[in-house]
Amino acid sequence: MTALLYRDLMLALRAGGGFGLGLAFFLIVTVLVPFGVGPQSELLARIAPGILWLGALLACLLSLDRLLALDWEDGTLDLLATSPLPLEAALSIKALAHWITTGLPLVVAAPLFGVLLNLPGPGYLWLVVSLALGTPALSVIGTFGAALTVGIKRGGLLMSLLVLPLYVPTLIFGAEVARRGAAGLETTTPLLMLAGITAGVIAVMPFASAAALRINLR
Amino acid sequence: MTALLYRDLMLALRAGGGFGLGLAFFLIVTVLVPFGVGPQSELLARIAPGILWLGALLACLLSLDRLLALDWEDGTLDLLATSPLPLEAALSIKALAHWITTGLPLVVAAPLFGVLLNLPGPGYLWLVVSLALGTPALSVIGTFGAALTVGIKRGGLLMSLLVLPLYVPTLIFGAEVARRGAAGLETTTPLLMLAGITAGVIAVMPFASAAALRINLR
Amino acid sequence: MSVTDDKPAIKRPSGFWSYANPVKFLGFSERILPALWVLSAACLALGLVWGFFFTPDDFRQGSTVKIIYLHVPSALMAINAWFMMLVASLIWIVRRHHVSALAARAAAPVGVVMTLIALVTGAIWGQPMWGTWWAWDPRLTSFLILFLFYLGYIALWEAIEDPDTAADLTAVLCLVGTVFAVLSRYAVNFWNQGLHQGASLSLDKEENVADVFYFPLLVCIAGFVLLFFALVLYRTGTEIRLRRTRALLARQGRQ
Amino acid sequence: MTLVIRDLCVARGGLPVLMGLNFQVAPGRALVLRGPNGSGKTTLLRTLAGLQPPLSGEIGGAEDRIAYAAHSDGLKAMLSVAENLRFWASVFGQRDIGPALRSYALEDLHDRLAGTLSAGQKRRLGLARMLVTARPVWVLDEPTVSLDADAVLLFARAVRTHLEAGGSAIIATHIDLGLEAEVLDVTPFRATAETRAGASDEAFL
Amino acid sequence: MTLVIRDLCVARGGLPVLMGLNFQVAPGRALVLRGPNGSGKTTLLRTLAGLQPPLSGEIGGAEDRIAYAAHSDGLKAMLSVAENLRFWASVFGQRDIGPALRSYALEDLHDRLAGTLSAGQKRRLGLARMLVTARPVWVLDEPTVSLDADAVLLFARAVRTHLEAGGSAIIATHIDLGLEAEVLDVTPFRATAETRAGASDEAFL
Amino acid sequence: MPDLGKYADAVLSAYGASLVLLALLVLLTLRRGRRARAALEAVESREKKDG
Ligand code: HEM
Ligand SMILES: Nc1ncnc2c1ncn2[C@@H]1O[C@H](COP(=O)(O)OP(=O)(O)OP(=O)(O)O)[C@@H](O)[C@H]1O
Ligand SMILES: Nc1ncnc2c1ncn2[C@@H]1O[C@H](COP(=O)(O)OP(=O)(O)OP(=O)(O)O)[C@@H](O)[C@H]1O
Ligand SMILES: [Mg+2]
Ligand SMILES: [Mg+2]
Repeated sequence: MTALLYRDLMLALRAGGGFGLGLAFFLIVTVLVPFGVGPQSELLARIAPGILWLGALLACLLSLDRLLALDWEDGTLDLLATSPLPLEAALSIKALAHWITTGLPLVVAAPLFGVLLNLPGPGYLWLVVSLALGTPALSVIGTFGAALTVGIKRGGLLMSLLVLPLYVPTLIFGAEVARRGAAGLETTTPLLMLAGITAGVIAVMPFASAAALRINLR
Repeated sequence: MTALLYRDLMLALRAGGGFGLGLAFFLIVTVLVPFGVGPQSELLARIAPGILWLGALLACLLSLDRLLALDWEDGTLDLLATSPLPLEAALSIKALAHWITTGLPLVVAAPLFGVLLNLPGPGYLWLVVSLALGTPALSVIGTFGAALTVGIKRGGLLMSLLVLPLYVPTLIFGAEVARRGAAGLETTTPLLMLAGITAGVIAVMPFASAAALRINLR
Repeated sequence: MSVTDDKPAIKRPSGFWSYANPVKFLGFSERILPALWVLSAACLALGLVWGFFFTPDDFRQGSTVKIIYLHVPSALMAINAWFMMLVASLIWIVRRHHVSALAARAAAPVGVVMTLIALVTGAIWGQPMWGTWWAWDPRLTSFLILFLFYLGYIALWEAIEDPDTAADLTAVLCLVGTVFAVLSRYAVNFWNQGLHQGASLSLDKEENVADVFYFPLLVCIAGFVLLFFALVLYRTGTEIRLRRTRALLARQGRQ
Repeated sequence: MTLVIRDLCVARGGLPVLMGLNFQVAPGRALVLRGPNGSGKTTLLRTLAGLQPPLSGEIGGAEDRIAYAAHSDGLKAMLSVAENLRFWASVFGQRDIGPALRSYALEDLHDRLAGTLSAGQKRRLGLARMLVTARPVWVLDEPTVSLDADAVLLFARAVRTHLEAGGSAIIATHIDLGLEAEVLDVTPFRATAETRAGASDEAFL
Repeated sequence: MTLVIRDLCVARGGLPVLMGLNFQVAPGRALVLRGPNGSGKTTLLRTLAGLQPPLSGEIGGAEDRIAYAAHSDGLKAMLSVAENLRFWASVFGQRDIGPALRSYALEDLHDRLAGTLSAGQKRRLGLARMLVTARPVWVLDEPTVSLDADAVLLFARAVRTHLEAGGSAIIATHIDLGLEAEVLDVTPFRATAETRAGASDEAFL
Repeated sequence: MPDLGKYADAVLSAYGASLVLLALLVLLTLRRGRRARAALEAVESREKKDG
């Protein structure tokens, strides 16, 4: 178990991917938004929490296709499936590794990017909290999408299509927390919902992912 | 030449990728934005041109990694490089195929998505014009990014990182045209700049891409 | 279609499940389809003509109320098509009847078109009523999300080469998707309060539409339901034939 | 424990490819599978390894006892030779990778990234992986592809050691390995067009 | 036109691997490269095909005359056998794929998607590609991997026909192909640690 | 033709769009069905011929 986690983190560090890149993509999206919508600061402040959540979500999404596809291509998944490790556990660990390499850096760096978009003062805390609670769900749901599309050559775009609607509830509640937080409103309800979704998804999704992967390996 | 174009289009049609998916991704991004920033329609109308351009750009970006990486992995690029077809021509054709499968559908569908974001009336024409002029540049620049990163296993995220800054000028002028158009202002200057960028990029980029690819094949 | 049925039969179920056999299913659908086509065309024509020509205008909405005859049935069918796919997927997962998986596949495009009709008529209706083509109302938004689920489901079917793998994976997607669609519905409700009217077909009297509108609407709904079944039966037959063609070609290639 | 295959029928792409297979592989014995291209060896091996369900028939004594090596080696280009091996060792609950490195003469390449190995060196590493699984039944699909004569000898020696230690092996190959093993030619078991065995396409035939 | 290699030195990973190579391949002749794993055959072939520059030395008569087949076949899983071949034919300005299909007994698989072929069938398709290039010099890297005995014969016959028509071939392999060809063992040409030949790492040695 | 008043555009375009969509769906379904039938018949006749 820890061997798999260690290997995945190692690969993320080495293989010109991993840690930095999700973050960099996040940065670039946040930087491009003002080019797209124009530089008025009050407008940017209003859309900042939403855009930051969206950027985090897209950064997660973009790194998903290296989650399983590489292991599929070089035959590692076949070998893992015949190993003593249950596939559910292997996939949970892979999701965890994905979160550590993508979600966690986003959580840590989000306040910095908030500055770029004139995020209002009280928003920072809530942005971090909501991302910390929400990004694990993104990784786990993403693992399911990756398991569904792993057999398809370069299924990246298809996976996005499958995964994005599944991201909707997480995004809604996450962005709602950040938005209400930035506006100084009550955040308990959406926060609880967000936590609920994350907990539920972590508990149940690995089984769906493993089922999909088994079908694909057949 | 036409054989390559035909094959690429064929593969895009068959391999569960291609045509529909770039579009679907574009749709999803536009759908997710209101979840992020909230449902107020006047706010959405203000950011609509920028978001639509960003969505188109991201849809292009996401489909880039299937542009060369697949051909690299199965050895097609090695074989193409030893074939009578000059690499510059091959890459231009691949960029064209990418535009036909991704850019063109985006241009056609953009007005529909404009409706979702309450794009103001005069904005539609200018959105389409700017996208039609700008997306070819996105494909050609993207081909360069793909050629640079083709040797790197699952370089998708790295490629985004390299390509996005190169997209900035196109995005600035493109979104400016759409934004001014939507606000009923004069659009000639940014439009000319956009056209100039596209023309220049189409003329020069394939050589850079071919050079990068040759180095990667070595 | 001539199927070599003389081979020593493996255990063939009888009763309802016997229709899970492609041959029997094709025979059955061949017999029932003409009647279905005619009935659905008749209901649709009757309902739409009645609704369009012979109902009065609403005192508030004017003539736009006529859109209801398309809008509501298609919205209903959009949801029910997904529900049917869910049931078919479950049957496939549990009992592994190929017809069931193919029926789910056949229903999806019909469901998308229904969703599209609901969206388009709703958008057109929204323009005079709410002054906008589109508003991020929960009902409309959740329909848009449903549309996305349909797209993903169809794209997954198309993308996978092996038919059984595709059936399995799409079935898993359908189950997971249903859960998330319901979740999204609640999330969207929480996120934005709506403009859209509540369920007026429900039995609680307060909100119910007047009878003049109600009866042609019922006929239209019946027409849409019948059309849906006709289309799904026909398309399932098509899928079966395509699959048989594939199987025969594969067998010939093997020799 | 003997691996017992009874009346096995395996399918690929919705059609049965091999049927009526009956054989046993006792501890200490090796079985070499032969058959022309496309006869179904890979399909059979994948079924034995539990990656796909058999159409019918029984596989006894395979549960959690099989180590499988496919056409591709499951190596990570960005990890070194030792790291690759160590990963697989710990997945299978083992620790020591020394013997595996030694039996395929990989000590010198120990620190080299797997991506920079030549085709044959990669293959050697892939085979060394079997030694760190500590599983008794090896299922190998064309193991000697790309190997030079010396490396084939190394491989034969590794298999022999494995058999002597009470393991067994099933090997699909087109060339002669120099092993004293039973040979099973799968050709007579190829499914014909008329075969009806419950494959998924069959409902449509 | 004879392919003339003079004083060639090739490098991989920043270090020279083979040096001092001198040989010629005349039309109608084949050259078989041998050498242990990792000796540099693949590197040499890639250099001949023009995919990487030589460190030093000359390659004469290769310009636009070489058709190269690597370890991987450049096949698209989602295109049929015929579509794959037809694509490569038209890239090389040819039209007729019939003879290529026939010489590797692929007619029956004509309409099958390449992704569903077995390992050996894929390889046959990859080799058939050489026949639609209409190029005189074939450069083949372990062409018979995964092929069964019959297919190896098909391959040998295809090479013989090619040679009789005035073509030539350079083939790296570990097994015996049954071709009457010169053999070049690259082992004596392996670069030693002391070799200084202008490789990119050398400035730091 | 009933008098649709100021909303004629909306009502007519809603009916038009819906009917076009439905017609397209039915036509494409039928076309695909006929093609599948033809393809199957071709393959089956080949099957018979070959034995
Ligand atoms: C794109 C926009 C729209 C969508 C996706 C949409 C969707 C739906 C849905 C899903 C239903 C539910 C049917 C049911 O549960 O019984 C429905 C019913 C209905 N809609 Fe819409 N709608 C849209 C726009 C509109 C507009 C603009 C109006 C009019 C102002 C409207 C009026 C109605 C009415 C009167 C019903 C029947 C009430 C009922 O039976 O529930 N809709 N619509
Ligand atoms: N999706 C598919 N549809 C139809 N036939 C298929 C499909 N996939 C594989 N086959 C066929 O199944 C047969 C068995 O393939 P398999 O890979 O098991 O053969 P093999 O004995 O390993 O051959 P090789 O020696 O070439 O590796 C082949 O004839 C192959 O063409
Ligand atoms: N990036 C690299 N850094 C250092 N050495 C490398 C690198 N890439 C390859 N090599 C070494 O270069 C040598 C030549 O490899 P090459 O693939 O040409 O051998 P080969 O003769 O084709 O072997 P095989 O028979 O196994 O295919 C090998 O020893 C290999 O380990
Ligand atoms: Mg095989
Ligand atoms: Mg080699």
